[in-house]
Amino acid sequence: MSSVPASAFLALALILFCIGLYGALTKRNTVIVLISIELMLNAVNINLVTFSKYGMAPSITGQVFALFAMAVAAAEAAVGLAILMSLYRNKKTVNIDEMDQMKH
Amino acid sequence: MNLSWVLTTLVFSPLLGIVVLAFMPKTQEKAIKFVGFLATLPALALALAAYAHYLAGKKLSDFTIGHEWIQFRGMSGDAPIFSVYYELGLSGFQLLLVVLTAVVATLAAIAARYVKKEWKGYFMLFLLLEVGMLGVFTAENLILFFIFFEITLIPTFFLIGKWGYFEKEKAAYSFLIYNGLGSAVLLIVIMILFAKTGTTNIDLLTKIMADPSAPLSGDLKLGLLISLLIAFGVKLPIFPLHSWMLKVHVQAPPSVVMIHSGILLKIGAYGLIRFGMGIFPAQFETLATLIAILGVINLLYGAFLAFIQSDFKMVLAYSSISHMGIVLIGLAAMNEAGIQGAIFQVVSHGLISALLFFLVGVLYERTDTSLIENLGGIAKGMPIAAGFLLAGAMASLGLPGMSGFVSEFMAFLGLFKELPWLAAVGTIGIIMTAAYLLRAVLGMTFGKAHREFIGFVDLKGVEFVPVVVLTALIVLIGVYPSVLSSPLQATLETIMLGLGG
Amino acid sequence: MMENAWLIPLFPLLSFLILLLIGKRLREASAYVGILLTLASLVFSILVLFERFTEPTYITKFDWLTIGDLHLTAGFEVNQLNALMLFIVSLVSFLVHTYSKGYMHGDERFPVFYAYLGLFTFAMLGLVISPNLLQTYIFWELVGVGSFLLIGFYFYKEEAKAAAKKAFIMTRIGDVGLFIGMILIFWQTKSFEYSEIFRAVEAGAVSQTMITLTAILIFIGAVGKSGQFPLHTWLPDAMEGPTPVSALIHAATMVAAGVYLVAALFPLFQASQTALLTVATIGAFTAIFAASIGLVQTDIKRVLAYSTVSQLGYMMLALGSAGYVAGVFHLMTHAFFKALLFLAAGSVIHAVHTQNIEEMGGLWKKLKFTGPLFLIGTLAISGVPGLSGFFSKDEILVAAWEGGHPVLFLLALIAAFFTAFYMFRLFFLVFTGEARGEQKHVHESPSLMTLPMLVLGVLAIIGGYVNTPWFGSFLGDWLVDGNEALGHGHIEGPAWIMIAATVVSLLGIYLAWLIYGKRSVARDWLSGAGGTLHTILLNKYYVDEFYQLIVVNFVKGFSYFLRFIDVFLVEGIVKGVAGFVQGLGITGSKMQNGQVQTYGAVAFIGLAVLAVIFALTGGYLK
Amino acid sequence: MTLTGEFFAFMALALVAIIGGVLLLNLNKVVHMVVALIFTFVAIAGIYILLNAEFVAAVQVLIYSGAITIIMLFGIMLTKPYDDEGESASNGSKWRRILLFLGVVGFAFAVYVGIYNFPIDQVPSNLHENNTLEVGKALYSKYIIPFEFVSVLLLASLIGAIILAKREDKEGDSK
Repeated sequence: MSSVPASAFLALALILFCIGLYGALTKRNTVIVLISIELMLNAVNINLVTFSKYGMAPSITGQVFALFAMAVAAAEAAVGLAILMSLYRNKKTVNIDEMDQMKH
Repeated sequence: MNLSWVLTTLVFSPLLGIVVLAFMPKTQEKAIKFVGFLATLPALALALAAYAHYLAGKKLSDFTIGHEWIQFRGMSGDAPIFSVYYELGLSGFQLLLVVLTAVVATLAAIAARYVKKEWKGYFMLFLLLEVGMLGVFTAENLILFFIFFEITLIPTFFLIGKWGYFEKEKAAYSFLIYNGLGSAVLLIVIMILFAKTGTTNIDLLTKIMADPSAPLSGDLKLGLLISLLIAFGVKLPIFPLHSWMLKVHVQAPPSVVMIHSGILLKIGAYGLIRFGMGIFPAQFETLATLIAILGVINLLYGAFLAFIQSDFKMVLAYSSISHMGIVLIGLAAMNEAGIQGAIFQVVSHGLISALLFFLVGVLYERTDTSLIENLGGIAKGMPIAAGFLLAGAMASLGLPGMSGFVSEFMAFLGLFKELPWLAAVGTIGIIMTAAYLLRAVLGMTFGKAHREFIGFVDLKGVEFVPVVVLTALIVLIGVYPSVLSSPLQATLETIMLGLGG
Repeated sequence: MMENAWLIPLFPLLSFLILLLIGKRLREASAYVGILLTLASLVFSILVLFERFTEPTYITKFDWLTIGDLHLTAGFEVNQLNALMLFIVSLVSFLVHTYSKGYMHGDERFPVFYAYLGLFTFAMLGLVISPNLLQTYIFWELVGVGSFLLIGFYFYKEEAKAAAKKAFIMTRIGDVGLFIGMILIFWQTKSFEYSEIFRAVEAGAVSQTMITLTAILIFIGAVGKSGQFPLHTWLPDAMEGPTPVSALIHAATMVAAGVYLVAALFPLFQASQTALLTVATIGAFTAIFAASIGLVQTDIKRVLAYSTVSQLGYMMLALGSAGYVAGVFHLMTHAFFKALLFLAAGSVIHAVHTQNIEEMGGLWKKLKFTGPLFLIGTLAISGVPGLSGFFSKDEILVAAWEGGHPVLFLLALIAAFFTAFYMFRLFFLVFTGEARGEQKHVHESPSLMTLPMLVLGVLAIIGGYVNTPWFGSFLGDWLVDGNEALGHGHIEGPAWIMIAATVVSLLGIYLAWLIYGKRSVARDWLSGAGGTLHTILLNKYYVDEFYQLIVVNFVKGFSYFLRFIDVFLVEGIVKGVAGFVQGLGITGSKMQNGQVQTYGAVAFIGLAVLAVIFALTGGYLK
Repeated sequence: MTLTGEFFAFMALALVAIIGGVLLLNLNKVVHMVVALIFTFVAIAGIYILLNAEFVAAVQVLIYSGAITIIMLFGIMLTKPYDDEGESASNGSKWRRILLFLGVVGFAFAVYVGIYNFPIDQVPSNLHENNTLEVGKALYSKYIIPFEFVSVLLLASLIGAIILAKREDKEGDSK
């Protein structure tokens, strides 16, 4: 039994998620945006792990899913950065404001 | 004899004309115009035959037709949950409007001789419009009514937008937006009724609503009635919702305005009487004073504004607003005299405005203007046209012996019984009507001619047909109003029964 | 015969329709259509009148319009008043039809003129045989239209156009009064029938206030039609119409319709002292008001027009003083001599081609026929003993005195003095002295024009003898026969009234002779003495200007105010809504800028708003 | 809630994680931001340990604090970003920020209400016993197929990243 309630972990995850969200939607540097997204994923992982311990039926599944999420996040970071690289090579900028080629 | 085929044929007969037109070459102007005119005749003949049927003392319910049409079945698959029937029928009131529609449509087809381009498209849309109008007045259930109602919108939009005058597109869009919103509100009302009661048959709805155990609360009914008032108020139009109508009257081609002012506006009145008063009589009573006030506002507002217009079409447009005020006044009276007056006004204004707008078309055709100032003294060059114009104005301002008087008289007779003070205020409208119409008509026909009108040809040939027919009908109703009032008695009794009076 | 009285109005209607359809081809021969058909009316009217002397009132009706359980009827009624009016109207109409053949000779729209005359005559005859208020109102309006068309006959003249418009609108204002009164009385008595209304009033089924209100409203209708103050201004302007029209409509028939209406509804008016007093006061005031304006006018027709207004005021005064017989009697004699005067004036105008009396003069010798006839009319209207006007005017004065209105009596007496003065001023200026304007080719009118005048001249002399204090009051007894509500056939009054009336009118004539005949008194003696007054009179008390200033400008101003509302408020709201929607669209399309962050932000904010709403409402939207 | 060591550990770790996040938003230089984030990641690893997930914590340290952070730093260094965040922000983006901030706060509030009202019972669990073993068992038995898919995914992203980041311009080579 833990003396820290589940809601405390959930609240922490919420705060981190919100920080990540805000960063992802306001930062102009694409790298930072990517990092913010990682932060959001982390917040989600916290939730997964929290619910693997708390709740009516604790089970290892939550942790396993957190691992899967990490793997996917790693892949995402790699591909994201690769795209960033190739964009940077073409546009000489990592400013997200100028990345609107898909508009036209 | 089974007569149930009559109404379907009547409503859809103009389609035949569309089919024929579709196979005609674009360039044969005369032939197209002739076919367009011919295509309106079957409906006219059938409408008159129906009237003769009534005069012969037979029942109008002979014409009623009902067929299964659209059905939504539940999962169980036995009895349909919601079913919409194809139902057409005639009552005295509907009969009058159908005859009016057929007459005005035929005459407007004659007036369409002034159309300058793309006759083929014009007449195809025109005939489609006629289908819509006839359908609106014969539909016996709300969904069918709504479909026909929408059918009238689209052709009108194109007719205005393509064949109108300088600001035609603007007028057409403002027509479409206002009326589209109006019909959206109407659709909501219809759907609520459908969902709550499971039927859209008008008679059935009337019965259900009269039943105190109806599945609708009083507040909901009041809300629905107000929505109906808005939906049809756009069409009529009622005071703050009128500005689209001015543009349409000024910009649309004459034959479309004849239809529009003569019939399309009347759909609003028809809807208010048939649905507003028919389905929600008790709620209508609560709103009666409000409607009377709106009516008086319409009457005076239109009259005062018509007094300072410089374009005769604008004068007529505002005069339509003013005259629709009389319809509202009559309805708000909630007694036989008032309602009969309102219905009379519907028919009478249909004829009068068709006449006046046809004459405007004639004048515009010859002089390229409808400004009062530019037309001054035209009686010198075109005495017959000027004479008919004066006659039309006299009918419009309620001269006894013409249809305008009978309706105005009855509407006021009704309202004076219920709300004498409001009616007294409304009578200012009678004076103002005389003032603005005389100002405009005398400004155009009398006085010193501003320019030589010698070269202009007076009314001639086929142009006499609409003018004489309309004038004759106007005088007939004015002198012998029973032609209208006797078919109406049954309708009135039904309404009064609903009102509990 | 009386059961066929409905044919009488139909003859002129037939004339109207025939001339409308084929008048163009008939040209001046269309006059014969009109003359013959009105002659038929006249013959029928005379037959009906004589039959009515012996037979009781005839009335018939049929359903015209059904409103639920209410059955509105139409029909016709021949009572004493109606029979008399039928005779007067068809007589004057026939004479005017004949006269116009000469007067309108050569006019381009000759057939149209006769068609209009036919329409008017139809309406007027229809009016006087109506058995109910609704039908009266219908013909009442039609009469107005006939008058309107005829005033505007010279449609290319701006003055005629303005006058026609004014006549129509001014009378319409009155008509609305009648309209309201009619409807109010209908809901009180459930009927438009005169007999029903009188029965209900007598039975006390209608409250006193309601009687007074409806009577006054109906009287407003009469005020409009009969040119009583304050709705009198259209009548002098109506002189823009052809002169025979002035004789027919604006002297003998239509303007008398107001008097007829009050007379026909007399039992209703009698039920309310207030209403009667109103009628009398308005009548007396109009009598002196119009007479004073008539003193200074220079247009021959306008003088006669103001004289008409004044005489109509007399009739109203009579009716208002409960002198039913006096009013109707004066209506009849006035129809004779005023029609005569107008036709004679038309003859003068026909001869000299001007209407300005300052440009006439010395016509007595040149117009051997018209001059004496004009003099007969002038003597009759001035109330010189022995002629018709004397008797009827005397009756009115007696009625006013006996009715207990000494002030109104005095006003009427002064008006009588004015009448005598301005009529003889007119006579002296036109017929005596030297010719002042250019007068070439002055010639007497053709016999077609003088014969009708002759007939009227004879009637203007002898017409009064049907009802005199000396030879018995045949007319009065007949009029009130079988209907006590109308009062006595003859009101006895002190003898000094008759003497006073005679003296007053002779004084007026003498003064006119001094100034304009003998010229022993300078012409500007009066106008010089009361310069301001003269100007005021010349400008007709500025009533027209007042209306222009107050009413017309108010209506215009109000209209512009409404247009302001229409353009800015109503349209503004519409534009506002449209602008709002458009703005929303523009903002929305700005969001579509291709930047993922913006999309994300929008989507997220939307989500957040929903989430907050759900959090606050607990998950349910209520 | 009692004042236990666990509680203090949680508070400290949470504080570090949040401070790291806030610094991420507020620091000026991009490199500093990334470094600030390392604190967060490590703190989160600590949180995992508190939650009896030692293996996940280890992986967190390896992958996030290690691999991803390093990649990001490389990314930054390879791209030459400008550091002046937000100074050239236009009026519109300022408004957007304010709106977004309100949105985020609102969202947080709404979710917090949800968390607060959501009763989570606690049942004794044995996750802390042989945690890595248990994870391994689960992965290689029950979740074997997703596990293999993840490996495919990683391979695909590896190849994809290489192709994307590779210089494809031949002119560049010749220079």
